[in-house]
Amino acid sequence: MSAPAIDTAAQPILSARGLVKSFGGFKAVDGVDLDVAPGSIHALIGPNGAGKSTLFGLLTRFHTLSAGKITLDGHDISHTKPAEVVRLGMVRSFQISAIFPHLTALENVRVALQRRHGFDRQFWKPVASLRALDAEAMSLLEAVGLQDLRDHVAVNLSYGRKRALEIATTLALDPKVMLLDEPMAGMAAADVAVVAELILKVRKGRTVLMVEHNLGVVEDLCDRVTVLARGRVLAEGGFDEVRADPVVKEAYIGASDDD
Amino acid sequence: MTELFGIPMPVLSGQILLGLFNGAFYALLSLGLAVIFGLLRVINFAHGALYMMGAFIAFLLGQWLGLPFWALLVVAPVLVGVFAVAMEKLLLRHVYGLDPLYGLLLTFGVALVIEGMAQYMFGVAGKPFSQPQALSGVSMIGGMILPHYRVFVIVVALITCLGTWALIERTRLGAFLRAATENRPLVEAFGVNVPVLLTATYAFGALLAGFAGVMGAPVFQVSAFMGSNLIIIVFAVVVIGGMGSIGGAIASGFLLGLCEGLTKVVYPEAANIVVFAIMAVVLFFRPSGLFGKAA
Amino acid sequence: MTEPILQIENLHGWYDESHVLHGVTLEARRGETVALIGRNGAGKTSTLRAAMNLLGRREGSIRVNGRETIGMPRHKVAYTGLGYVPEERGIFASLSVQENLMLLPSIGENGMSVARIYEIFPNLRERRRAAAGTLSGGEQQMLAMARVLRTGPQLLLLDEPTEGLAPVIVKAIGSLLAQLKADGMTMLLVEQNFHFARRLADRFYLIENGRITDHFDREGLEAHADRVADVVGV
Amino acid sequence: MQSTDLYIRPDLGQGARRLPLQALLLAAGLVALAAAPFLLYPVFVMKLLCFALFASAFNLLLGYVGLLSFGHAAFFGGAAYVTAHSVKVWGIDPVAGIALGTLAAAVMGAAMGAIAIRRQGIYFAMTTLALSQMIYFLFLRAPFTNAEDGIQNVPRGHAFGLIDLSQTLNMYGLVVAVFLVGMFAIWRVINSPYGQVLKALRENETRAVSLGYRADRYKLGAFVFSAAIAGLAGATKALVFQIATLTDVAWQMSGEVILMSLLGGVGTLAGPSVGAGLIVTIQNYFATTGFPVNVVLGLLFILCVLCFRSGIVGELAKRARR
Amino acid sequence: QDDQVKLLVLDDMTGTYSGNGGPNTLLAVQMAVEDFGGEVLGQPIEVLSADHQGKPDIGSSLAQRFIDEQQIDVMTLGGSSAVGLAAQGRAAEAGIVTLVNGGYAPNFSGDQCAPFGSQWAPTTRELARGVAGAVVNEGGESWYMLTADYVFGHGLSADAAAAVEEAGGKVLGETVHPLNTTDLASALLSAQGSGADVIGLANAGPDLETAIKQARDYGLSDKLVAMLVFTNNVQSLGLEATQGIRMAASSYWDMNDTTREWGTRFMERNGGDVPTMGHIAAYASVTHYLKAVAAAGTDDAEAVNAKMKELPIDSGFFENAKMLDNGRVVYDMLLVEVNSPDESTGPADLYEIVARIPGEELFLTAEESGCPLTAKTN
Ligand SMILES: Nc1ncnc2c1ncn2[C@@H]1O[C@H](COP(=O)(O)OP(=O)(O)OP(=O)(O)O)[C@@H](O)[C@H]1O
Ligand SMILES: Nc1ncnc2c1ncn2[C@@H]1O[C@H](COP(=O)(O)OP(=O)(O)OP(=O)(O)O)[C@@H](O)[C@H]1O
Ligand SMILES: CC(C)C[C@H](N)C(=O)O
Ligand SMILES: [Mg+2]
Ligand SMILES: [Mg+2]
Repeated sequence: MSAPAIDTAAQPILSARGLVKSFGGFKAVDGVDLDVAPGSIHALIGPNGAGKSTLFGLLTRFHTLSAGKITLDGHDISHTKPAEVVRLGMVRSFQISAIFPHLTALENVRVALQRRHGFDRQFWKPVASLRALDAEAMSLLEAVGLQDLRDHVAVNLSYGRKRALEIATTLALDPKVMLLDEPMAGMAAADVAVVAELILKVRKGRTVLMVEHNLGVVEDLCDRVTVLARGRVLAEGGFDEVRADPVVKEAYIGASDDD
Repeated sequence: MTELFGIPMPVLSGQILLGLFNGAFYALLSLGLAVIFGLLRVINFAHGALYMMGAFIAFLLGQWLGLPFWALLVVAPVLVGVFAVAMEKLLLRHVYGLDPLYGLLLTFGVALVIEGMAQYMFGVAGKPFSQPQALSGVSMIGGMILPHYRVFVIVVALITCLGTWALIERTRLGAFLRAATENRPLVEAFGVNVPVLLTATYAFGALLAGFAGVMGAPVFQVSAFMGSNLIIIVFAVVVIGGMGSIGGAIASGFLLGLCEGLTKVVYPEAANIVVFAIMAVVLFFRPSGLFGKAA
Repeated sequence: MTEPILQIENLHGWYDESHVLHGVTLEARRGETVALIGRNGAGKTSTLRAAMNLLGRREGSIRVNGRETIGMPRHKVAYTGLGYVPEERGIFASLSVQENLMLLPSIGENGMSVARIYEIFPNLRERRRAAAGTLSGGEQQMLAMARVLRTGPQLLLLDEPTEGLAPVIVKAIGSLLAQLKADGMTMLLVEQNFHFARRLADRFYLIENGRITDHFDREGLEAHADRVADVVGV
Repeated sequence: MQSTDLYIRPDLGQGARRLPLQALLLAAGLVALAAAPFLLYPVFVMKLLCFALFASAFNLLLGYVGLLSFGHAAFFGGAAYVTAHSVKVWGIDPVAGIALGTLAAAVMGAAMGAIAIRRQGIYFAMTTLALSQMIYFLFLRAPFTNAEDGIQNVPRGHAFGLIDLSQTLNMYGLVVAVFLVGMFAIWRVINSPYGQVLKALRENETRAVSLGYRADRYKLGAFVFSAAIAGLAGATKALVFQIATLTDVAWQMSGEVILMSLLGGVGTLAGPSVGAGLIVTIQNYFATTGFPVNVVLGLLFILCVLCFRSGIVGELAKRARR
Repeated sequence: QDDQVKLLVLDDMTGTYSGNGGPNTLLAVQMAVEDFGGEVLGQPIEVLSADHQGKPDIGSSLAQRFIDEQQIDVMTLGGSSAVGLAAQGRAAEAGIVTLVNGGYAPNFSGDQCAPFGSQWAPTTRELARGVAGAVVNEGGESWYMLTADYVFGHGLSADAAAAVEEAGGKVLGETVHPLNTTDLASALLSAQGSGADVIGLANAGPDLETAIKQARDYGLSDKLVAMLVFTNNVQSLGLEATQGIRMAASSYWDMNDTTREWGTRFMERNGGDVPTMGHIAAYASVTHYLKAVAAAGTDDAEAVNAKMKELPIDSGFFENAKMLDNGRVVYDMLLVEVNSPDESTGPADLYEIVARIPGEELFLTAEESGCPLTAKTN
C-alpha cells in the first residue's frame, strides 16, 4: 500500500527544537529537532536506549524539558500540563500497555469517549445515560477485533489484546496527533497485520508518530523515518533512504542477511 | 548570660537536647515502619502497640525477675520480636498480595486489641520504671542540664539507625529486601526464600519498636496508650521523610524532633501541631516527601 | 536419545477463577531448543509461569531433571536448574543494574562471569550504576537475559526475549542463544517473532486456548506451514 | 491495585435482574425506619442513623474512588462543633445550624483534600490521618470548643422555627429526613457518569491523565462531597445528643467508621449502614460492662480483614449472584 | 419513686482517672450498701455501674440512658469534672440525686449546681489554698504553673495563683499542656528557665505522675508543689519519688478508727489499693444518702435531698462535716505530707497528717458559691 503524497513543506503540525532531557548527569535526549508533517505517518526508530520513549515523554509533557521548545499546531506546549496537551489533540500510547484493569473492554473505551463528549462530570445523571456512547465504543472495539470481549474485564486479556484495547482507547479521543510507542510489540504477526490495517484506516485527518522496531511495519506504513541514537538524530528521510544509510545500518539494523 | 528568643541559652540548648531525644524515638519507630513497609507493603499500625509492649514486658520482667535494665534492653525487644513472628505467621501472612490497605487495617485491629488488653489488665495509670543507676546522674555543662540517660538514648538510637541503614542499603540481604519489595513472587521464583525474609523483616521492625519502648520506659510512664499517641506523629514523620526511604525516615525523625523541641520554646501551644503543619507544607511542595523518590 | 530435562504432562492452570491451561503436555530434552508458539492469549506465558510455580493454581505434572515441581515451594523450583526470563522483563526497577545482575542466587556451576556479560551487553556496563527502572525497554530485556545467565541454569525459559528490541539487538540475542545452544544449553522459547524462533528451535509446539494442538520438528515445518501461518501468521 | 481491591466489582449486566430485589429491600428499610422509634430506644436509633450516614459518606470515597481516608473524624466532629456552637451560642435555627456544619465540613474537606489528594493508597491514608490529627489539636486548643469539656447542653430548638425538636419524635423525623437525603445523594453520585470517571481514575490514574483527565480535580470533588456528607451526619448527631466533644474529632473515630464500612461491606450501598448498626449496638452493649470495647472492635477488624473482606452485605451479594 | 432504690455508679472505670476513682469507687459503694444491710424501705438496694471513660459525650448519654431505661434514683459521679458536669446536667433535668465524689471543679456546687446534687469532693479552691499559702510563707514566693488544659486544670491553676498572691507571692509564668501528656520535660525546663522558686502542678493523675518522674530526671524534684495527689499516684510513683510532698486532702484512711477499720476491709478486698479521698467520699456519701432515704421513708429525690441536708454527717469519714444548700459538703481539710520510705511503717502507710484546716476558713458559703439556686436574693 502506498501512502498518499504528503507535502512536507507544509507547516509542521508538531515540531520540536533542541529538546534536551537529562536524568541526573545522563542525557537521554540530547538536542533533538523534529518536524512532523500534518497527515503523515512518521516513524521514530533507533537502538534501544536511544531516547525514543523519553522523547515521547517530552512531547506529551510527561517529562519536564531540560531544554528546548515544542510547538503543537501553532501552540507552544513547552510548559503545558499533560492533560492540556491531550485536550489540544495529541495523545500517546504507552510501551507497557496502559488500561483500566478492572473495567470491561467496553468501559475502557467509553471512559475516553466520556471526556471527549463531555460526559465526564455529570454527577446528577444516571450511569445509563452513557449508553449513548456504546455504539461508538463498539465500533472502536470492532476496529481492533475485540468486539466479542466487550464485557471481559481488561486485566484478564492477554498482553497482545491489552495493547489492542489500548489503541482503541487512544483512538476514542479522535486525536489530531497520535504517538504510538511500539504498538506492535508483543503481538502475533497475524495481529500485527490487523493493527497495521487499523493504523492506516485511522490515519485519515490524523498525524501519527510511532516508535517501532518492526522494520517491516515501518516500511509499509511510514512516510518518513527519523533515526535516533544516543539521544541524537542520526538520520531522517524516507524509509529506503534511511535504510540505505550505512550509519543507520551499523547502529540499528545490523549486518543484513536473509529474509 | 546569653539569650535567644528571650530564653537563656542553657535552657534553649536543654530544649534542643530534648528535641533530639524525642527525635530519637521518632527515628527508631519510623525506621521500623519504613523497613516493614519496604518489604511487606504493610503500614504497621501496631507499631505503637509493640513499642508499648516492649516497655510493659520490660516493666513486668523487672518486677518478677528483677532483671537489670541492661538485660531488659535485650530481652524485652527480643520477646516483642518473637511475638511479631507469631503475628506475622498467623495474621499478616494472609494479607500479602492484597491491597496494602488491608495490612493497615489488620494491624490497626491488632493495635486496638493489644492496647485494649493492656488497659484492661494494667489500667491506664502510668507504671513507674526506674533508670539504670549508672545513667541516672545529671551533668551541668555551662548551666545546661545534661541528664546522662537522655544523652545515652540519643547516642544509642543514632547508632542503631545507622547500622540498620547500612544493612539495608549496602548488603546483598538488603538487595533481596528491596527486590522482593518490588516483585515478591518473582524473587521467590528466582530461588530466594521470601517467606522467611518477610517474617524476619517484620520481627526486626517490631524489635526496633520494642527496643524504643524499653528505652522510653524510664522517661515516659509505662502505660497502655504510651504508643498510640506517639504513632500518629511517627506516621507524619514517615510521610515527611518519604515512605520509600530508610535514610529519610531516620533523618526526618531527628529533624522533626528538633523542630518540635524548638517550637516548645518559642510557642508551646503549637508544639503538638508543628509536625503535622510541616507535613502539610512538605506534601504541598514535595508530594513524595523530602527524601522520597517520586512515586 | 537423551533423557528429557523438562516434562510437562497434562498441565492445568488457573488465575483465581479463570481456567487458562487445559492439559498442556510437552517436553524438552537435554541440549535441544523447543519453541512454544501461539496467538496472544493462547497460554504461552501461563505455561512458563506454571513451570516456575508462579501461577495461582496448577494441576498435572511438571518434572525437571526428573523431579516433580508441582507442590514444591516456589523458592525451591529454580534450584532444579531453571532460568526464567519473564514477559515484560520483570527486572527490579529500584535496584541498580549491577545489583540486578548479582541478585539471583547461583543455581549451577557453569554460570557466566559478569565480565563476559558486560562484553555481550555493552549498554549494561555503561549504565551499571543506574537504577534498572530507568533503563529503556530494550536495555531491560537484556538485563533480564543477562542476570539468569549468571546463575548457570540448565534450562532457560524465555518469554518473548526479542520483544521490543532493535533488529541489531535481536540479531545479537539470536547469536547469543545460538551460542548457548551450541554450548549445550536447553531452552524453552516463547516467541511471536517466528523468523527468530525458526532459526533456533529444533522442535515446535503449537498452543491454542491452553492446549497443545500440534507438535513437529524442523523437518515437519514445511508440512505444517499453513497451521503455523494461521496461528502466528507468516 | 490487583484483583483484591477494597471494593466489589460491579457485576456486569446483572443490575437489571437484581433491581426488584433491591426495590424490595428499600421498601423494607423504609418500613423499618417508620416502625423503629416505637420498638427501640429512639435516641439509639437516631445515633445509628447518624453513623450509618457517616459510614456511607466514608465508603463513597473508599469503595468508589479507592481512597481510604483515615481522617474523616475531622469532618464529622468538626461539623458537630460548628453546629453545636452556632445553635447554642448564636442561637440560629437548628436546621440552619446543620447546614452550617455541613458547609464547614465541606470547606475543611477542600483544604485537607487539596493536600492529601496528591498522594495515593497507603500514603493518602496516612496523610489524611496526620492532617486530621492536626485538626484535632486545633480543636483541642480552639477557645470555642472548650477542650475536654466540649460544647455541652446544646438546645435542640425548633426546626424552621416551628417543629419542636425537643419532642423525640420530631427530632427523629428530622434525622430520618437527613439520612434519606444524604443516602440518595451518595447513590446518585456513584451511579453517574462522574462516578464512572472516578472508577477509571482508581484503576489507572496515569492512563486517565493521558486521556486528558485532570485527575486531582475529580478526586478532590469526591473528597469534598464525602466530607460534606460526613459533616451532615456529625452535625445531626450533635443535635441529637446535644453535645459536641473531642471524641467526634479523634482519630479513633476515623477508625470506627472504617470498621463500620469494612464490616458491612465496602463498595456496597447498604453495607456501611449495616456495619454502623452492628458497631453502635456493640458499643451500646459494652458501654455498661467493664470490658474495653476496643478489644472487641479490634478483633472484628482482624476478623473482617482475614475472613470476610467483602463484608456482610458483600458476602450476601456474592451468594445472591452465584 | 417506687421506693426501690436504684443507684448508678457512673465513673471512669478504664480511662485516665480510673486510678483514683473507677472500680474501687464501685467497691466502696457496694461496701456502703452491704454495711447498710443491703436494703432500705424493705426493698433490696440495686447498684448499677457504668464506665464513662472520661468522655463527656459518653457520660452524658449513659446518664440519659440509665435515667430513661433503668429509672435510677441516684448516681455517684467521679472522674473528670468535664464528664461529671455533663452527667449532672442530665440528672438535674430528670430530678435525680447526684453524689459527686470525684469531681473537683467548683462548678458542681457553683454555677452549674443541681437541685438534688451534692459535692463531697473538695474543689480546686480548697486544694489550692490548703497548700499554696503555706508554701509561700515558707519562702517559695515565685511560682510557675504546669496546667492541664481543661476545667479542672485551669480552675486549680487560677485558685492557686489567687492563693499565692494573697500570701504575697507571685506567679511568673504558666505552661498549659493537654490532658495525658507523656513529655513534660520541656515544660519543666521552661519553668526552670523562668527562675521561679516553685513549680506548681495544676494537673492530676497520669500527668501529675509524669511531671514528678521527669522533674526528678532533671533534679528539679524539690521545686515541685503538687496540689492534688491521690494515694494511688503515690503508690504507683513510690515513696522514694514522692516523699515530702505536702497537699490538702478531705480525708485519709489512717485518720481515725472508723476510717482505719473501713480502710483495712477495703484494702483486703481490692488487694491493697489504698483508698483515695474519692473512694472514701463515695462510701460516706452513699451511706448518708441511704440514711436519708430511710429517714424520709421514700426515695423521692426532693424529700431525700432535704433529709440529707437536715441529718448530721457523723459517719466519721469527714470531720465536722455538714451539707450546705447548694449541695456543697463542708468539712475540715487535712494537710498531709507523704512519708519517706523509712518513716513509712507499711505499704499502706503513705501520709503523715500535719495539720487540720477548719472548713469554714476554706469553703465558700452557699451564697458565695455562685449557685443560681442559692444566690443571694437581695
Ligand atoms: N527516568 C529515567 N532516569 C534515568 N535514565 C533514564 C530514565 N528514563 C530513561 N532513561 C535512560 O534514557 C535512555 C533512553 O531511554 P528510552 O526509554 O527513551 O529508550 P528507547 O529509545 O525508548 O529504547 P527502547 O526502544 O528500548 O524502548 C536509556 O538509556 C535509559 O536508561
Ligand atoms: N493475571 C491474569 N488473570 C486472569 N487471567 C489472565 C491473567 N493473565 C493472563 N490471563 C489469561 O490467560 C490466558 C493466557 O494468557 P497468556 O499471557 O498465557 O497468553 P500468551 O500466550 O502469553 O499471550 P501473549 O502472546 O499476548 O503474551 C489469556 O486468555 C489471558 O486472558
Ligand atoms: C479525678 C481527679 C483527677 C480530678 C478530675 N481531673 C476533675 O476534673 O475533677
Ligand atoms: Mg522505549
Ligand atoms: Mg505472553
